[in-house]
Amino acid sequence: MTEHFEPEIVAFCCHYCAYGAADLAGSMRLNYPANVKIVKLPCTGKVDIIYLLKAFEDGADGAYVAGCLEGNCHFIDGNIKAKRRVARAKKLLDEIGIGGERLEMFNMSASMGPRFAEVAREMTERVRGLGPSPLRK
Amino acid sequence: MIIAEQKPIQEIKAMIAGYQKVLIVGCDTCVTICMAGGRKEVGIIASCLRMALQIDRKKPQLIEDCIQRQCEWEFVDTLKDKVDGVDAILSSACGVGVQALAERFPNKPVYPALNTTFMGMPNEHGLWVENCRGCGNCGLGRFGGICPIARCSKGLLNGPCGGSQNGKCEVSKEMDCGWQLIYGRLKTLNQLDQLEDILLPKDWSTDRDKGQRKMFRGDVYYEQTV
Amino acid sequence: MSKPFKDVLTSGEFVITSEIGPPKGTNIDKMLHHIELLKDKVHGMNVTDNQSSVMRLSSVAVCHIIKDHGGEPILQMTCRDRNRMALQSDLLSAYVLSVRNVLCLTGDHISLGDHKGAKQVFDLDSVQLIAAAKNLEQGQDLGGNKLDGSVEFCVGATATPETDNMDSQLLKFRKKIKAGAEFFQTQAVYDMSKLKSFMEHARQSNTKILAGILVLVSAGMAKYLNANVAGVTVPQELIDEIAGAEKGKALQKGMEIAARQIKQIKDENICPGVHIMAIGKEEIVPEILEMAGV
Amino acid sequence: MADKVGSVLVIGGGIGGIQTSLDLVESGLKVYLLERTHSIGGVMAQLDKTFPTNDCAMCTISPKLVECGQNLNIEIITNAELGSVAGKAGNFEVEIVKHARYIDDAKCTGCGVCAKSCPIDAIDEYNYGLCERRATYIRYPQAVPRAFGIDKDKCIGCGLCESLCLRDAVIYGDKEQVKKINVGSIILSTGFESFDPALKQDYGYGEYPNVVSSFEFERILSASGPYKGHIFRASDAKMPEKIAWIQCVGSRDRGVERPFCSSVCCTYAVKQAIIAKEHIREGLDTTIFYMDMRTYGKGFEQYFNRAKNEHGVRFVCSRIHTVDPGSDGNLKLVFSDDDGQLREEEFDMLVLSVGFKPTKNVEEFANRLGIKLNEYGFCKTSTFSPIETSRAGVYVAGAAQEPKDIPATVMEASGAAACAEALLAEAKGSQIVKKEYPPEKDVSGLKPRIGVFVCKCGINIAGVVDVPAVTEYAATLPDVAYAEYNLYTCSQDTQVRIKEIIEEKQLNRVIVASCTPRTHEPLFQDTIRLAGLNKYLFEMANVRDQCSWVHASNPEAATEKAKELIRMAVGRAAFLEPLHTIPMSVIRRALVIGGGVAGMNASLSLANQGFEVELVEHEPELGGNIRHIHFTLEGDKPQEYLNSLIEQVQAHKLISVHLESQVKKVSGHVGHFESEVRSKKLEVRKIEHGVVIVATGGVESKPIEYLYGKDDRVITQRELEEHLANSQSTIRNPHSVVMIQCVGSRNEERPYCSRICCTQAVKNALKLKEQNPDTQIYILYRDMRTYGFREEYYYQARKAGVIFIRYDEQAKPVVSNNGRLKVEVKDPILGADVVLQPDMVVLSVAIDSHLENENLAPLLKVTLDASKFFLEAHMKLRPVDFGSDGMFLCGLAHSPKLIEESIAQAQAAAGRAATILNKERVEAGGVVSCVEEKKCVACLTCIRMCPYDVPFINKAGVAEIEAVKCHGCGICASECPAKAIQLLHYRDPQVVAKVDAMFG
Repeated sequence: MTEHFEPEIVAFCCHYCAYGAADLAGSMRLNYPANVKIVKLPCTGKVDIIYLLKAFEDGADGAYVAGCLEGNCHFIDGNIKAKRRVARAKKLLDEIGIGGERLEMFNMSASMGPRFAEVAREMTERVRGLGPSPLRK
Repeated sequence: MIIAEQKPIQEIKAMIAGYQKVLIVGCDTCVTICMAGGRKEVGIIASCLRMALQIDRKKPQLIEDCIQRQCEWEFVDTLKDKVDGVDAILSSACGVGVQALAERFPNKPVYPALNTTFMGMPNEHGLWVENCRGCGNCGLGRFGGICPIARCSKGLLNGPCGGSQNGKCEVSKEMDCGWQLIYGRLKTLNQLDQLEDILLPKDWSTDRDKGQRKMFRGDVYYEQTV
Repeated sequence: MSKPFKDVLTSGEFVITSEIGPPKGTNIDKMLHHIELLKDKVHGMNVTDNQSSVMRLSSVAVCHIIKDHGGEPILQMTCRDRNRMALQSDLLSAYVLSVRNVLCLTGDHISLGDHKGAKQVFDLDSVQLIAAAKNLEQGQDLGGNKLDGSVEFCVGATATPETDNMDSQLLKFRKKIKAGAEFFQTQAVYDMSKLKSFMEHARQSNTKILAGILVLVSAGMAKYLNANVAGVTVPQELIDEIAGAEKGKALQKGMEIAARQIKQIKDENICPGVHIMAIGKEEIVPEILEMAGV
Repeated sequence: MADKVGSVLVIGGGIGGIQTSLDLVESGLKVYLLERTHSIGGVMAQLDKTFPTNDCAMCTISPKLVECGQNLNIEIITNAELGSVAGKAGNFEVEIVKHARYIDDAKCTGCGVCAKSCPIDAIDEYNYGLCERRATYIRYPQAVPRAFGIDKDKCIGCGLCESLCLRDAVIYGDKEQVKKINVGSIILSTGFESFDPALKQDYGYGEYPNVVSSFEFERILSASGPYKGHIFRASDAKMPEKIAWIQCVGSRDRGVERPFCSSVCCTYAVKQAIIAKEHIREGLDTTIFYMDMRTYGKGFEQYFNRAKNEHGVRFVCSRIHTVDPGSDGNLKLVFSDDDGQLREEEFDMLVLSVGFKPTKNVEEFANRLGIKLNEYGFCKTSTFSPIETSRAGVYVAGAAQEPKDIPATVMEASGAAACAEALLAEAKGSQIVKKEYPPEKDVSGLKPRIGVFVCKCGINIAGVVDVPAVTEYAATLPDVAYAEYNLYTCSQDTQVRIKEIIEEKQLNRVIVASCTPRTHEPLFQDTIRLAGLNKYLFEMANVRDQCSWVHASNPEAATEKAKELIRMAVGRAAFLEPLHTIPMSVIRRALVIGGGVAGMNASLSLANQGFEVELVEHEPELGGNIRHIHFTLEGDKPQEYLNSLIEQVQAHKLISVHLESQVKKVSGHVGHFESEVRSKKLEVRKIEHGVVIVATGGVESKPIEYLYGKDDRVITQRELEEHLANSQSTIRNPHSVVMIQCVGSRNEERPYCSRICCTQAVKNALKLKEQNPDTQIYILYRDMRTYGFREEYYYQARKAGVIFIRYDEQAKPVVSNNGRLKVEVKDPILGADVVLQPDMVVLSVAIDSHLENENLAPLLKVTLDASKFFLEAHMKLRPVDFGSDGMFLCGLAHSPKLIEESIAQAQAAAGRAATILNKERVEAGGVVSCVEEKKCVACLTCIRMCPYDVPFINKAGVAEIEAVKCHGCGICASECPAKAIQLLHYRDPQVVAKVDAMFG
C-alpha cells in the first residue's frame, strides 16, 4: 500500500512571496508532484495554529507553511511569527503521535519558482517516506 | 494574574480517554491572557485530543466552550445544560476553576487541562515571571518593592547567599539574583540603611499552612455581620 | 591536640581547620581513617551537612564520632533541610553530644543536588540561624519559650572574599557578626590580592577569618570552579601552572599551590588561619601542612 | 487656461516610469506610458536582489507592474518610440510610433503556446545573451503586459504560431502605426544603458569566457535566471571558488570618455559579493578591486561594513590595468597591495562592474523633444530644479538625468509627477475614466448559489486537464448552481457572458478556475460587480499556473487536482461575505513639519497643486541649513535661491507659516489627522489635515577631535564657507590648508556616511584655489565620494594642485599645536608618515539627525533608524512614504543629502501626498481585522503583535482596530487567545472550509 501511496499535502502560502513563487514555477513549467494544494493567505502571519491542526484532523498526510524570506515579510515579521507557531504545532503533532516532521516551514521569494517546485518535491518525498497519516490508516 | 500552562496532550488524553462525550471549558480571564486556556487554546486542545484519540481508534465527542470566569458561580452555572449532556468535563482554567466546576457539578468528573504555575506577569509578550507567592504577610515595603520570598530561590530575608554571582542565582545563570535586585534598587533609592537590621524569622502563620485560607469582608459579607 | 576550638581562636596561634565529608551510606571506614589522620594535625574538623544538596549521613552523628575519637568537630548546619524547630532541636542534640562548635550556612539550593524534586525549607536564613543559636545560649527558643538547660557554642559563619558583589555580601557579613558569629571560614580563595582587600573590610569588625583553601587537583577542576561555582575565581596563572604540570603530577602541583598560599597567608599575616578543603582527599592535608611548614 | 490637457506622457517603463505613472493617475491625470521593449519593468526587473536590504527585486517590483497593467487610466504603449513633439507646456501634440509587435497584446493571454511551437532560437536580451529564447517570446515570466511578441529579425514566417494561437492574436502582417495624442506634460524616465565592457579591451571581456559584466552576473545570481540561481563559469560549468570584481569599468575613465562616476556600482558590487557568497555555501572567496568605495547612500556604509566584517568580502584599493589569462580558465590580475607591493593573483571568475551611459540615440531623441543634454549626454537640469528639463512642461526622473540608484529614481519619479500635477492642476480629472457600477444586490440570508467557470485557456489548461470532466464534476458540488467551461474565461465576450449568467441563474457567488488571482482576480471581480455582486463574493481556483503547467506530464493527476482545487474554492465560496469599504472624507490640507529647503519645496509643490499647507518651523525664520550655504560646485547662488523661495512661500495664499512653533500632538489617520501646534508663546493651534510631511532636516555635528574648539585655526567646512563668502573675513587667504574628511562619520558612533562632505571639501578647495591658486591644500580622506557628475570637480581639484592623501580609519591623522598647527598622517601609498604644518585645519564633520526627531517620532508613531533619522516604509520602492498611510518624509530628516537631492525628495513627498489629497475620500475597510468586543478580554496580545501599532484599548476597555489604519495581514487574528479578532475575507470558517473541502 505504501508503495503507491500518494500523500495529501496542504501548503499555506502567503500572497506576496510563496504564492508568487508557485505561479512562477508554473510560468517556468517546472514539474512537481500533484500532491500539494495551496491555501492562499495574505501573510503567513495569518496561519493560525488551528488551521495546521485542522488540516491533519481532516486527514492531511503533510502540511507546510511557505512565506517570504526572513527579513523580507511584506508585513514586517509575519513569517517569523508563523515560524514560531509552526514550531509549536510540530511539537503538538509529536505529542499526539502524528509526528512533527509532517509539518514544515519554508521561506522563499516570489522569484524563487524553482525553489517552490523543489519544496513541493521535497515535502512529497518526505511524507511519502513517512507513510500515510496515522489518522488515515 | 494567575499563570498556567497546558499539560502534555498525552496526559490529558489519559484522563479523558474513557469517556464518550466531554465538555472542554476554557476561561476568559487569566488563562486566556497568559495564552494557556482561552477560547483559542480550547480549540487547539480539542483538535489535538480528537486526533490523539482517533489514533487509538476512539471517536469521542468533544464540545468546546469558554466562560468569562470559571472561578465564579454565576458564570459556571451557565454551563449547566451542556454539562448535563456529557460524561466528563475538561477544564482549561487554573486550579480554582477546576475546583469550582467540580463543586458545582458534583456528579461529573472534572479534569484539569492545565498546570497552574504561579502568580505573576509578562516580562515580555510570551514570557511570564513569578513575583508574588501570596504568603499573606507582605513585606515588600522593606525590600524596595522586590519580593525576596518569590524572587530569591531560597526566600532569604537577610541578604544574598554565597551562590549569587554576576547578579545571577546559583540555580540558573538565566535567573536574576533577587537579592542583587533588591540591593540595587535600594541603592538607587538611597535606602540601603533599611537592610542593616537583622530581620527576624518570618511569621508564616498567614501562609497556607493552616489549610484552606479564607478571607471575608464584614462590610459586604452578610452572614458574618448578622 | 584536641583543645576547645574557641580557645585556639583566642590563643593567637595560626588556626587550621579542615573538612570531613560524611559518607553516603553507613560505611564509615574511610571517614574514620581521615579522622584519625587529621585529629591531631588540625584545630577543628568541619562536618559538612548534606553538602551540595546531596543526601548523606547526618553531620550531628559524625560530629559525635569525631568527638569520640578525640577530635574537635565543627558542626555545619544549613537551613535547607530543616525548619526552625528541627534546626534548634538538632543544636540541642549536638550540644548534649558534646559538640561545641557550629558553622551556620544558608545551604546550596536543592536543585543542585541528588534529590531535585525535594521540597526545600529555608525557614531561616544563615543570619537567623546564627541568632537562633545565640538565642538558645540565652536559654530561650525562637518561640520565646524557656529551655531547661541551655547551650554554649562557638558560632561561625561563611564569607566569600572573591565575590563580585562585595557590597551586598559585606552587608550580610556585618549582619552575621551582629547576630553573633565569632569566626568565619571563607569560600575558597585563590587570588591573594582579593583576600587582602576583603580583609581590609573584615578587620574593622573584630572577628576571626579563616581563609578557605580548596586544593586544586587539575586544570579542569579550576575551569569548572570558574564556570560554575559562585564567588570562586582561579586566576589564569594558576590554571596555567597546574596545566603545565607533568602528567600524573597535577595533584602534586595543586598541593604545592595550596601549601604556598597557606605559607603566604601565615607569613604575611593576612589571616589568622586557614580552612583547608580537600573534598574526599583528606589524606593529603597533613602533607600540605608539612609543605607549608605549619 | 482651459486648453490644458489632463494627461501626461511618460517615456520609459522602468521603475521610474512606473512610479510616476501610478502617482499621476492617483492624482487624477491620465497616463500614456511609452515603452521601447515588449514589456515594462526596465532594468529593475532584471536584477536579482536590491541593496542594502537584499530584498528580491522581482518581489518588490512585480506588484507595481500588475498595478500599472490593471489601471484603467494608464495606457501602456509597448514597442513604441517618440515621434514628433509640438505645442507647449500644458498642451503638447505628440506623435507616437508604435512598431509592429506581430502579436496583438490586447488579444494575447500570455499562454505561451506560440513560443513553445516556435522553431527558431534567438539570443535572450533579458538574460544578456546568457541563454536563448525563441523568435516568438515574452521578455520574462512576470512581464506586463503579459503578452508575447515576435522578433521579426529572426522569424522565418513558418506560420506555426499563427496556426496554433486559439485567440488569433498573431498578425504576421502587423505594421508600424503612428498615434497622435495630446498631453499636458511629458516625463522622461528613459533610464540608462550599461557600458559595453568590450570597449575596455585590457579587461578581456568577450575574449575570456569567465569575464562577465555585472549586469550579466545579476542574471546569473537570479533564481529565474539562465542557470536557475546557480553560479557557473562559462568555460567549464564549474562552480567558482574565487571571484573578483573590478570597479569603475566605464566610469571615472577619461580613456573611454566616461569621466563621471556611475554612483551605484560600488554598492551593487558589495551586494553581488554577499549574494554570491550565500549562493555558494561550500565557500567562495570574493574580492572587490576599487578606487574609492562610494557607499554613500542611506544604510550603504553599514552594508559595506557587514560585507567586510561579517561576510568576509575582501576589498582591495587598487586600480586594475590589465587582465591576463591564468591557468585552467582562470584570470590573472596584477595589483598593488595595501603596503604598495605589486602582487599577482588568479581568480576563477571576473565580474566587471560596468557603469552607466546615456541611452542609444539620445541626441536625436533630445532634439525631437527640444531639451538640452549635458556634456555627458544625460538630460540637463539645474541644482534648484533637479527635475525640470530645459523645456517647460517636460520633466525628468531617474538615470536619464544622472546615474543613480532605485530609491533616487523612485523619488524623482514621484517628484516629476508632482511637477506635472502642479502644471496641470486645473485639468486634473478631466481625462480620467471612472467605471459606473449598478447598485449592489443584497445576498444576505440567501442560500449560496455558486457559479463555476472553468477556463480552457486555449490548450494551456485543456491540453492537460480534462476540462469538460472537471466542469461536470464542479456541477455536482454542494451549492453549485451552475458550471460551464470557456475557451478563454478572461476574454471580453466571456465577461459579458458571466454577467448574463449571474442574472439568469441568480448566482450569488462566482468561481473562476483558470490562472492566478495575482493577475486576474481584479478583472473577474470587476465583472461580477457589473452584475451587481459584491467583489468579495468571488473566488478563484488556480488550475493553470499551479496545476496544468506544472503537472503536464501527468494529465490524470492534473485533472484530479483541478477537481480538488475547485472543490476547495467551492467550500470557501459558500462562506464568503460581501465586504464594504467605508468612505472617509479627506481633509485636503497638508501639515509640513520643517521650513528648510525640503519643507518649503514640498509646501510650494502642494500649494501649486491647489492644496492648503500649514508649514511649521521651530526656528524664528525659514531656511534651515541652506542659510549657511553660499555657493555650489556648479556655480549657483544659494542665498538668492533661498530668498526667492521664502518670498514664494510667504506670498502663496494657500500656505500658512508658523514660525517658532512645534507640533505637540498628532491623532487621527490618513485623510483626517488632527494636530496641535504650539507656538513659542505657548498658544496652541489645532490643525486638521489629510497628510503629514516630515522635513525636520539635519544638523552639522560638533566635532570633539582634532583640537576643534581648542584652537581657532581648526574650523568646520561650513565655517570655512562662511569665511569664504564673507569679504570682511580675515582668514580668507590662508597659505596652506589641511582638510580632514570623515570627522565623526563612518565610525562606531555614526556608522553612516554623511554623503555631502566630500563634495563640500572639493567645493571649498576649488574656491580657495580660485581666490589664490598658490594656496596649498591637502585633503586627507578615506574614500573620495564625489559621486555622479561631481567626479569632474574632484578631477579639477587634482588638476588645480590640491593634494589628496588617503588615510586609514585605524591610523587617523593627528593634529597638534606647538605654536604652529601640525598634522601628521600616514600615507599608505608611500608608506611614510607625512607631516604638514598648515595655517588652518578644516574638518568635514558628520551630519547628525535633528534632535526634534526623537520627540516627533512617537507623536507620529513612526520609526527612527539606529542613527535617529526617520525610517521610510521601504528603502527601494517607498523612499518618501512612512509605513503609516498619509505620512511622508523628505530632506535630511531621511538621511544626509545634497540640496538638489533634498529638493527632488521634497517634490516626491508632495507628489505622494497629492495622491491622497487629490481624493475626496479614502476607502477604509475591506480585508481588515475586526474585533468582536464581547469576546475581547483586553489581553494586549494584538497590541503587542501588530507590526504597525494599530490596535489599542479603547475607552470601553477592549481592543479596537481602526479599519483605515489596518494593513490586513491578519497577525492579530491568528494570535488572539480569545478568538475575538477575525480578518475579514479570511475569517476562520472561510479558511477552514477550504481545508475541509480539500479532504472532501
